[in-house]
Order: sequence, then C-alpha cells, then structure tokens
Amino acid sequence: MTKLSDRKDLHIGSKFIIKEELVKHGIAALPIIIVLLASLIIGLRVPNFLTARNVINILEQSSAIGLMAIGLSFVFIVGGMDISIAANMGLSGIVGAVLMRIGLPPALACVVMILAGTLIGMINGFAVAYLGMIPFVVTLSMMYVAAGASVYLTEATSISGLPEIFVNTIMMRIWKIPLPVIVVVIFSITATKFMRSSYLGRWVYAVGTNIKAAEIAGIPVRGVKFWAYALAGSFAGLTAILNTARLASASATMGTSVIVLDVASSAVVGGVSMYGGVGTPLGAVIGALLITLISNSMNMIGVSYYLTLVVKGFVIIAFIGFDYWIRRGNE
Amino acid sequence: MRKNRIKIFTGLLIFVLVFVACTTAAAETFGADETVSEEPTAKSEITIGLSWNRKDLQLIEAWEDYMALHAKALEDEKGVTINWVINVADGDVTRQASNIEDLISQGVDVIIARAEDGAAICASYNAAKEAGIPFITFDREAQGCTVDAHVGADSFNQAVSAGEAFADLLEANGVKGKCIELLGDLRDQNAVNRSEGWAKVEAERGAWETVLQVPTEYNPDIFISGTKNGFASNPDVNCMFIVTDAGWGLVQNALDEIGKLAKTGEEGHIWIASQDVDIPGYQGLMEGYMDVSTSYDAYYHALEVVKAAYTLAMGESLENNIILVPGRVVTSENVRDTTDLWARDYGDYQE
Amino acid sequence: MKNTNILINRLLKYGLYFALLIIIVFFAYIAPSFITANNFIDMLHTLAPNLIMISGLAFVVLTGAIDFSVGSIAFLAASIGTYLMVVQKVPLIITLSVIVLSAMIAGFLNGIIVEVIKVNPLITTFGTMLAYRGLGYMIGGAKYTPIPESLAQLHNVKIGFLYMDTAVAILIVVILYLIQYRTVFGRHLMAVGNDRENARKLGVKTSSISIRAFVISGFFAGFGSIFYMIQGGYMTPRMGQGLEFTGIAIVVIGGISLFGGEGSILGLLTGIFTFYIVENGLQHIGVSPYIYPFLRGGIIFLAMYADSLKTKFHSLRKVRT
Amino acid sequence: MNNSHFKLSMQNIVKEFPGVKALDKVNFEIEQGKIMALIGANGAGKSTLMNILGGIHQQDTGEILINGKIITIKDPLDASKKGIAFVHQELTALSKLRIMDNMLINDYPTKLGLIDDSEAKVICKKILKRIGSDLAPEDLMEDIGPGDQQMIEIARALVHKPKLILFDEPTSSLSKKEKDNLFKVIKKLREDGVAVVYITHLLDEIYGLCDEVMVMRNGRVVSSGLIDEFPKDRIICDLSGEDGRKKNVTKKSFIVKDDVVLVVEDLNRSGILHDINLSLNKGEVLGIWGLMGSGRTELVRALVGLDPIESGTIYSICDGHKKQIAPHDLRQLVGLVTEDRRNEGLFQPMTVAINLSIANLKAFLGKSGVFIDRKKEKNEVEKTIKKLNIVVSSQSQQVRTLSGGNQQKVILGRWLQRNPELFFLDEPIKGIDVNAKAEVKNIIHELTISGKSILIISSEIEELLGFCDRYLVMNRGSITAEFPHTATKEQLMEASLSAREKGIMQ
Repeated sequence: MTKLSDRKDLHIGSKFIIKEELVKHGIAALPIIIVLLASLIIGLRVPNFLTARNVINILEQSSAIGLMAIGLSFVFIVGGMDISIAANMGLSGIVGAVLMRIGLPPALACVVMILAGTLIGMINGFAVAYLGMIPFVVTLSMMYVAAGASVYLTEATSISGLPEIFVNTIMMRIWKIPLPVIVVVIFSITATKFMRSSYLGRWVYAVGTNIKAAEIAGIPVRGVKFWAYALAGSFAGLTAILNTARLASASATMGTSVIVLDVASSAVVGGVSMYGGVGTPLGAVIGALLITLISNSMNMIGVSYYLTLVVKGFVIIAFIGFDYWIRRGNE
Repeated sequence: MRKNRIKIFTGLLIFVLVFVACTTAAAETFGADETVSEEPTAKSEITIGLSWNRKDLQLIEAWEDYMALHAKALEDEKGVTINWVINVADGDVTRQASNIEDLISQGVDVIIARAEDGAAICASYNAAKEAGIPFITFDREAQGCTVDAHVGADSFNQAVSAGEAFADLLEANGVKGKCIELLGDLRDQNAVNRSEGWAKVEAERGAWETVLQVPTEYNPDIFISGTKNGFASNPDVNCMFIVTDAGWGLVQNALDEIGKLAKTGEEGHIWIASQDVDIPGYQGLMEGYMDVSTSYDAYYHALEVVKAAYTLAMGESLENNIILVPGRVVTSENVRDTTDLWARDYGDYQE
Repeated sequence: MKNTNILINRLLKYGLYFALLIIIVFFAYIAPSFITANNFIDMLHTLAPNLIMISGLAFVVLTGAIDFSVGSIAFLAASIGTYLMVVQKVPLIITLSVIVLSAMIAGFLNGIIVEVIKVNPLITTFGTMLAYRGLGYMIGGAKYTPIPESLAQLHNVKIGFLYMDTAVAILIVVILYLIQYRTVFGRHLMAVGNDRENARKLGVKTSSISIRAFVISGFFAGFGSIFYMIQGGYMTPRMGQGLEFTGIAIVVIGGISLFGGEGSILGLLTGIFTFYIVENGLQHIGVSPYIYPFLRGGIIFLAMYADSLKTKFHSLRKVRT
Repeated sequence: MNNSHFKLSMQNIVKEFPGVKALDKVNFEIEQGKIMALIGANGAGKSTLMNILGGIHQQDTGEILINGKIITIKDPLDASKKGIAFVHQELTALSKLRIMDNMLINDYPTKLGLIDDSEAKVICKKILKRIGSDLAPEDLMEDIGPGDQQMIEIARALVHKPKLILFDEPTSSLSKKEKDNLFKVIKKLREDGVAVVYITHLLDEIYGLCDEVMVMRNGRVVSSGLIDEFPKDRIICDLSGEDGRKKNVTKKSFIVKDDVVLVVEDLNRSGILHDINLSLNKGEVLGIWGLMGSGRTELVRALVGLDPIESGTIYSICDGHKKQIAPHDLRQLVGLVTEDRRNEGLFQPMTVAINLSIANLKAFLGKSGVFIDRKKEKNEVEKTIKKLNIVVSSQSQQVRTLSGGNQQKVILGRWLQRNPELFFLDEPIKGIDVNAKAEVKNIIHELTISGKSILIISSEIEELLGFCDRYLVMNRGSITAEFPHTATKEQLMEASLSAREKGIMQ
C-alpha cells in the first residue's frame, strides 16, 4: 500500500492544486487545448476534416468511449480499476437486444440494459468492497465471464432486427446534433458537478485519497467503493444502449477487450489518476475525444493502418509523459 | 505561477508538434495526397472508400493489392483516375462503424466494406444511403438489409463443393470417413456457413461422420491441441475438415508428432479437406498431404468488386447486385495447373 | 495465532491445487482419453511457447507493475526474425540472436518509459502493445510465412519423453526460480514489489531493478516467439494476440499477487496448467463450443477468487495488534 | 580509520528548503564512546541535521569532518560506507520478506553469484544476539510485532559495523521491556566505542542513558553540554523558548458526580483485550495510562469497530435511557483522533478546507440535499480556523504543508464541526511542539466545559497529570487500576508496574 500511496502523493500533490484551479474553470484544460490545437493544425492539412459533418462525426464516435470513460472515472477516483467495463457493455447490450427481439418494449429494454450493467458493476463492487478482492483481478475475471456469457447467449451470431423506433429515437438528431453526443455532454457535466460538489462526490475523492483516514472520519468506505463500481456498471449499460442503437444490432464482438484500454487511457489522458483521488468525469470525456481524434485524423489523412497503431500508441504515451512533466514543473 | 504557464505553454507546443509531426510524416510516407479525395465533381476521377474490419491476414493484403491492380487496368481502359481511401477497424464493430462514417465525411464516391459483423454493417449502410453513397459489402454479407451490391465468395456453397469433392474422393477410395472438424471463430459468419455447408454434404452423402468439433477461434495452439486431442479421444479417426488451410501448417506438425502424417496413397494417410488454399494450404496440396480445398479466389473477388464499385460510382446500376465468386475445387492433383492462386503469388513456397 | 494464520494460508494455497485435481478427475471421468500420458505431454507441448513468453512477465508483476505488451513484443521480434531469415536469408544463429535482442530492446523501452518518463505501466504497455504490433506488421506484413526447414524440423525433437520446447520452458522456469530466490537481483525484485518506497530507503536501486524486469520480460517474449514459430512451422500474423490479458490472468492464477512482492515463479506452472487443462478437457468431452469461453471465464474467476482470499487474508493480518 | 579515535564534527551547516531555513549555521560534534541526546520540538531541524549525516539531504554550506578530514556524503549507501548508520523513526520494513532479507538486503553473502543463505543466517544470528534478540532470521517480517521490527531496523544498522549510529526516536513503537533492552544495547555499543546520536521527544529517556545533550530550536542550536548540567525544566524551557511549565494546562474544576454517557462491559479480543469494563461520564476527561503495548490504542480501535471484538457490549446512555450500540454505530457518535496522524488522520494532498469539513459534509447541504453549499462550508471552515487559530495561508492550502501542531488542530477542528458528544483522543499531543500541546489541551478543556466527554490516551504521563478527572491504568490488555484526579505520577507508574507483575503472575 505504501508503494501506491507514495506514488500517489507524487501524482496527486501538485495535480490537486491544478485541480483546484480547474475546478474554477470547470474543465481539464490541458487535453482540451491540445484537442483544439491538434484538430486545427490537422484541419489545415486535411480537407473534410473540419467540416461540420466530420466534427459531429468525431463527437458521435467519442460518445461511446466517453460514456464508459465517465463510468471508469468514478472507479479510478475511488482508487480502483475496472477492466470488465467493455465486456459488461457488450453483455448488457446483448441482453437488451435479445429482450427486444422477443418483444419487450424498447423503453423497458433500455432500462434492462442499464440494470444489467449496474448489476455486473455491483458484483464487481461487492467483490472489491466487501470481499476485499483486488480490483484488477475481480474485473479481469469478470471480463472473461461476461465475454463468455455474451458468446454463449448469442451463439456468436449477432442479434439484429431491433425495433425501428428504438434505433431512430436513440440516433435522433436535434439541430443536427446526435442524441448520444447530447447525452454525453449532459452526463459529463452533471457527473462532474456531482463529484465536485455533492457530499457523496467528496466522499469518493476522500476514499480514493486516503482510505484509512476516510474510515476514521466516519465515511462509509465500503459503501462508497461499492457504489462507485455500480455506477461504472450503469454507465456501461448506458453505453450499451448507444452502441446497440448505433449498430442496430448487438453481438459478442461489441465489447472486445481492446476497447477497455482505449477507455482507460481516455480517462488517464483526461487527467484522472489511476491511483485515486484526482480528476473529473468531464476530463475523462475530453480524454476520450482526444483518443478518438487520433484514430479519426489518421483515417482522414489516410495513414496506413499499421502506422496508425504505432502513432496512436506513442501519442498516448507521449501525452501522459508530457502531462507528468508539467505537473512536476508545478511542484 | 507565470513560470508554470510558460512551461505549460511550451510543453503544449512541443507535444502538438510531436503529434502533428507524426501524422504529417505518416501522411507523406503513405501518400496522403493520393488517398485524400477532393469533392467529387468531374466523374473523370472517382474515389473508392475501403473499410477493412481487420488487417492481420495476408489474404486481405492480397485483396487490397489485386484491387489496386484491377483498378489500374480499369483506369487505362476507361481513362479515369481511381483514388483509394482505406481504413481498418481492428476487429472492433463500433470502430468499423466510425471508420465508415469517416469515409462518408470524406465524400468518397462508393464504399466497399468487409464487415466485422454482418448485422451491424447495416447501420453503416443506412448512413451511407442517407449521404447518397453506394455501398458494397465485400466477402462478408450483410444480414437484415440489402446493400447496393455484395461481392464475395459463397462460403456456404464453397464448403459444399469441397464437401462434394471430398465425398467423391472417399467413395472412390472406398473409405468410410470418421472426421474431426476444426471450426473457425464462431463469431465469424463465414466460419459458421462453412461448417453448415460441410454438415449438409455429410447429411446428404453420408460419406463420413463428424465425430468431434473443435472451435479453434483461429487460435494456433488450438489447431494443434485440437487435432491431437481429437485423435487421442478417437483413435480411429481417418479424416479431417479444417475450416481454413491457413492453419494447415499447425495441423501438419500435430499429425507429424502423433505419427499420423502421410501423403495421399501412403499407408495411414489422413484424408484432409479444407478451405481457402491459403499459403500453408497451397503448400499442403503441393506436397500431397492435403486432398481437397476450395480456392478462395482473392484475384476474382477483387476484380468483381472493383468492377462493381466503378459502375456504382459512375451512377450506373448493376444488372445483378449479388456477385458470388464460386470457389474452385483444388485437389492435390490439379493444384499445379490452377491459375491465379493468390497463395502462389504471395507465399514464399519452398519445394 | 500465528500458527492458525499459517494453517489457513496453507489451506488457501492448496485450495487451488485441490480445485485443479477435481477438474482433472471430472474430465478424466467423462473422457478417459483425457487422462492419458500422451495427452498431457501434448498439452505441455502446446502450452510451452506461451509459458516461455509470459515467464518474464511474471518478473514484471513481481515488481508490482504490469506488462500488456508481451504478445506484441513477441510478434515484433518474430516479424523481424522472419524478415531476416526468410527474405534476407540471414544465417539462423544471427537471426535468432537478433530476435532476442530486439525483444530486449522493446522491453527496455517499456522500462525507460515507466521509470524515467514516469508513465503508469498499464498505459505505457498498452501504448507499446499497439505500437510494437504496428511495427511488426510494417516489417513483415501479415502473412503466414513458413520458416526455414532447418528451424521448422525442430518441432518434434524430443528430450526424453518431453518435447524440446516443453523441456526448455521447464528449464527456464527453474532458472527464473533460482534467480528469484537465490540471487541479489531476485531479492531486490521482491523488495521493490513488496514496498517500493522502503526498498528505496534501504538503498535498493528501484528504478534499475524494474527496468531490468521489463527487459527480462521482453527477452522471454522474444525467446518464446522462436518456439512459437517452430511449433507452428509458420510465422503467423496473430501471434501473441490476446496474450495481454491471458498472460496476466495466468500469472495471477499462479498465485503471483498483482500488488507485487508475493508469489513464486513456480506458480506459473500451476497457472498455465489450470488455464490449458480446461481448454483441453473441454475438447475431450466435446461440449457445445459456444460454452467454452463462459466456462473458461468461470474457472478463471474461481481461481482468481481463491488467490484474492489469500491476499485479503494477508491484509487482514496487517490489522495492527 | 578503524584503529584511529573516531570523531565527527559538522561546522556551520546551513540547509534551506523552499520557504524555510531548516538549519542555520549549526555546529555539532560527537566522538566515539559517547551518547548524545538531540532534542528539539518538531521543525527544530534535528531530523534535517541527521538526514544530512545520513546522506538523505546535502547541506547547502558548511562541512562535515571525520577525524579532521573533510568528507562529503552523497547518499545513504555512501554514508554507511563512511561508517554512519541511521535508524529511522518510521519502520522501513519489507513485510513480505524474511528478517534476514530485511537485514542484509544490500550485503548478501554470495557464493558463485548465488546467495549463501546458511552464511546469511549465521551473520544475522550473530547480530541479533548482540542486541539480545532471539528472533529467527528466516521468519517473515510481517509475522513479528512492530517492536521486533524496530529491533530489526537497529540490527540492520549494525551490519556495517558503524562508527556512528543515529537513532531517530527509536522507542516510539517499543514496549517497556524492549525499550530497556534497547538502552542496554545502546550502552553496550558505547562500550564498543561507537558514537551514538539519540533523537527523542521523551525527556525521561535521556537521563541515565545519554552523556551529552544538544537542544535545537528553529534550526539553531540553543544549548548543549553534559547531561548533568541539564535538569528537565531547563531543557523544557530551552525547547519552548519560554518556561514550559506555565504552559502546562491543568483543569480548574474536577467533576465527581457520575452522569454516565457510555458503558463498556466485558469487552474481549483474544490476546489483546481482556474483560474491559469502563464507563464514561458527561463532561469528564478520562485518562487511560499504560505503557507501550498495554492495549490502550487497541481498546479505542475496538470500541469504534476499527478492530474486531469477540465479545462484550457497549451501551450509550442519552437522556436517561440506556441502549446497546454496535461499535460501527458508535463510530458515528465519536470524534476519533488516532495515533497515526499522517496515515489515518489527514487527506494529505487535499486542502485544509476539505480536511476540515469532510466529517460534517451533511451539515452544509443546500436545498437539493445532495450538493454542498460552498458558502456555508467556507464560513464554517473559516470559523473553525479562527477558533483554533490554525496557521494557514488560505483555506485551499494543502494540509500536508502544515506543521504537526496545525495538522492535529485540523483533525480536532473536523470533529468540533461535527460536534459529537464523545471524543476518543489517542495521543492527541504526541510529536507536536510545546505551544501546540498547550493549545490542544486548552481546546480539550473547553470541550469538557461544554459538557463533552473525553477519553484520552497519552504516553507522556506528565501531560495527563492534573488534566484528567479519572485515570484508568491498562496493562496487557486489561484495566488494572482506577484513580481519581488526585492521582500522582508515582501512583500511576507504580500501578502500571505492579500490574505488570500481576500480569505475569496470571
């Protein structure tokens, strides 16, 4: 534990000062500036990049990862880890889709998806908070179980032919802005507000910063942990709704394990520390935007897929390293 | 504090420069200017958007090259320039949806997509339709919607034809087959079709019975362990159906290690039917260890899809919008004189 | 008090073996062919390359870090290797050493990023996981390249009743075990994993230790990739895919705690054995293929749960007395 | 230099940290065969000085001489090469490794590259014997108690056969027995011609142990000389810069009428707590006195459910009727200050404001019932800061940048805001400077006046004297004696000691 907490100090310390500033400005400024600058410069080089369509495109593409990143940010801030979030999303989506196919009204199916996600989140939360299992281990194995269940339920075929109304409503555009984007914006802002200025949010930060002290200070530590995971689960469920609607189908391939790492790096890029106690959901979403931006710009430029992998990998690392460099500068 | 601001700012610049440098370098080395399209005004130039679901197979490389090849030919013939915009979804359904959206926003004239998920691709198709861009599914069919065109191998019938040939072979040699079937990735509709085609012939002809199915998920060590365990649990097995002969090398070693590896006509030969005539399969056929496989004719797939893409891009319509390239049955006898096998062009075949 | 602690520990420790035994008996009961010596020898044969690939990973985990990039390193190294020996026709010995060397460099890069640039290991190795795979493709394309006969023929060389690669894998595990428990480096490794800050205070060069761990991880990834190719006879484009998670799962099932500083390299054997025995057993009893992943997941979950009980028990004991 | 007469001196050492001048022209000298007590309040600079010797920091100016030769100390390893060993206050244990690993982590005996365990065992056994410890080198560190772990720290220091050993409050986690043993060891080291620097807060310890004293304050040496010239009260006033005794707060009125608010019956936790029975009255300060390891801290932790209990019942009495209450629920009613301020009290990286309000957030909720009304919070925090005069630059200062005293006040302030009826204070004045001590005790005093009930633990017996309404003496996990407020130091001491014998007889 010492090991973690020490590195945590090293992480949070000045970061927290930054946070205090950002709390005033309300966002994780760094990634957003980079997003803007980068997209500007790429925009100059590549036609069709800064077109309204593509911008909306990027927003829409980042919405799924963004939502999951919000969920994951709760877990990160409480000092945990959730590898299963993508698999969870896949499974919830499949459950919902199956139910829609057998004639459950879409509205209910959506509720079920969220519930399913939450339930899996709760199992994680229970194992971590009350059984004292290691988060990474719990969620890693949960990932296997969920992914396995997905294959089993779908017999590996994809479930399509979902009700038109479901797809259309979710993918509805309001003044050209896709509903998912709006949803993400709303959730990221409310979640951030909730984390920063509700007492529950404070508790989450406190537990993530120093769990012992939190316990002494009379905070229901276990409950806080539990609900952080549950919340992450419900966001996975929410994402499931978006994805099933976007693909007008659900399949076991929806929650491939690579996505998790995308989500995790979004959160971290967005300034959410894996060691707990630092960062905001909004930051995580902006991180997701940055990650999406990388793939999208690569596509627009027409870089070969192989090189895209290389660039993406190193850009993520470069960003985190650079972020750390600045924080160290602050100390 | 000011000091920090400056530091942040400089750092920011550095980072963005790095970022852009990467992309720029990328763009230069990989000919961004060719691939990036202008808005299609004159039809003297068309841009084809190509969305791969993944790119970790040589076959896909082959497809891509053949497409370019045929496109060139077409350019000379019709006097148009054909640009390509290509992206890869890395086996992730949602990312493929995103990628195709990217293609749409780049305003390509036609989209070719190898679907990661047959059902999910429909959403992308609808998006393309809204934008008025013709949409072709390649190799993997869309489920639940009819796209503007589909070009691909007929994975079901391919399996059937291989099965038929295999049945003939067994009957000719008076063998009653007991077979192990190595399945593919069950999330891959093609793999499932192949298995079903195989099952169909088994039911109709009764030339063999499948005693064990092993899902390999295309995972190499399962090709090996699956084979070995199969023979361990059923010693009297005398034939195998391998979902794709890309895995033949593994099976070959496995057989070798349990002393079951023998060429056709030799004592204790295991009768092998497979699909694709991939590089290892080509080798297997040439060496006479494998008996039957149906060629997966990348060359013709590419030819057909480019033709279709061109026609649709030109705003004309196809007379037949489902183009299935029949696989050619390749046996250890006729393999040498079968033409246009991509495995021959791409493999480093070693006698 | 202390004795009961130890007792409970033992129980938890051997719980996994017990579970393993039950699984084996179960499969043996359903499918007699499962319990044959040949089957086990073959299983050991198939799992050997992966075992070699992740044996180094165990060291990284012991320092309390994580390495997702093992699979990609293996792939990158192998791509370079095949390019050299197949396309350039470079002599085998040189090629093999290049493979191993490049893998070590890749690992070293991970270490540098983690320890010098101070990027969280998880993110670092995720990034490099993508990057290395990309590089691999750029070098070798994505083809099934047959490797030279001189190398390929080694695939069914046997040492005693074991296949060569199995023997090598076991040898490696034993050597690593010696390194872990009988060398200063090994002890420092455990120290770093156990409590990085205190280790530093005691004058252990923590950074260099964990960098070396990453290098070792890279080394064995590369080394394993050679046996992987030998076994398949081909360089396959999907080499090492999915190893980022399965690798860690195996290590954890082997009782090596993700908090670091706890567990023995020998655990790797149990871990990978559990992992493969399920796969193998299911193949023997031939159930509906679709349920494989689910069962596999379930087993992994149970195994990991057992491990966590152990860790939890330790933390319980830390309640101040 | 082994045969020569070892003599180390530091001259005009200056060390600045951002903002503070930690050391200002400090001169320091020690020679072999001497034990020097280094005394000073927190932030007086004694640790910094020793850290420079230990190679953890480097001085800005000034030089270090060994036997007249100027030397530089690059890092801890370098220090130990030069014969300087450092026994840190906080344990640097590697819990999952064996004792021998903890001792020899940098000096394993090897045979052809492989560690020679048997040889290592022999070495460790020898050293452990020398400090009179019978621990087995192959035991796991996490299986031995904190006291033993402290002993291992010392054993580790001896591996290099040092000429100079720095002890930084080594007794903070030792039981009486271990402490005596440690002193024996130190004296023996002196005979072996080792020089010892002994940093401590507990003045009692230095008499009879040390030969010389050096008192520091605010980065300067106030006074130094032979121990005989330093009676306790002189040291105290040197420490505090004024006459410390005046500061020593004593209660004016003592309550005797019992108006019970908390009753504990037959509390048990095997091996740690035995049949604890106690009651706490309204507005009283109940002092729990006991030697290290007597179970006083464990008692408090058990009461509030931080440690498990096997049997026993707790009743809380509010306005007349008595109802049973579970430890976890009790925690919600108690203002709890634990011994380990750094790890269990504070959210180090967070702001003072957050640290102050964390326990009481629900009081600041706006109409929504979920969100915090920042204005309300700010005012409340401001009030508390004023009331306890916590020295901070702003509410959003990181709490970890505060001095020990102020940190302690923050924790107390947290509970003052929550304003519970009961306070359990474990070592509330440990390791904070004299003035802060006085202030904290004043706060406690005011609490009792406003009718709060306080259960206080302190290892510094004088601090309790004249401050508590009642005393309970604990030993070996059971309460062995009770005294009224008139109790004298001798009585308490005597009780705890005789209790010890009784304990042994049981």
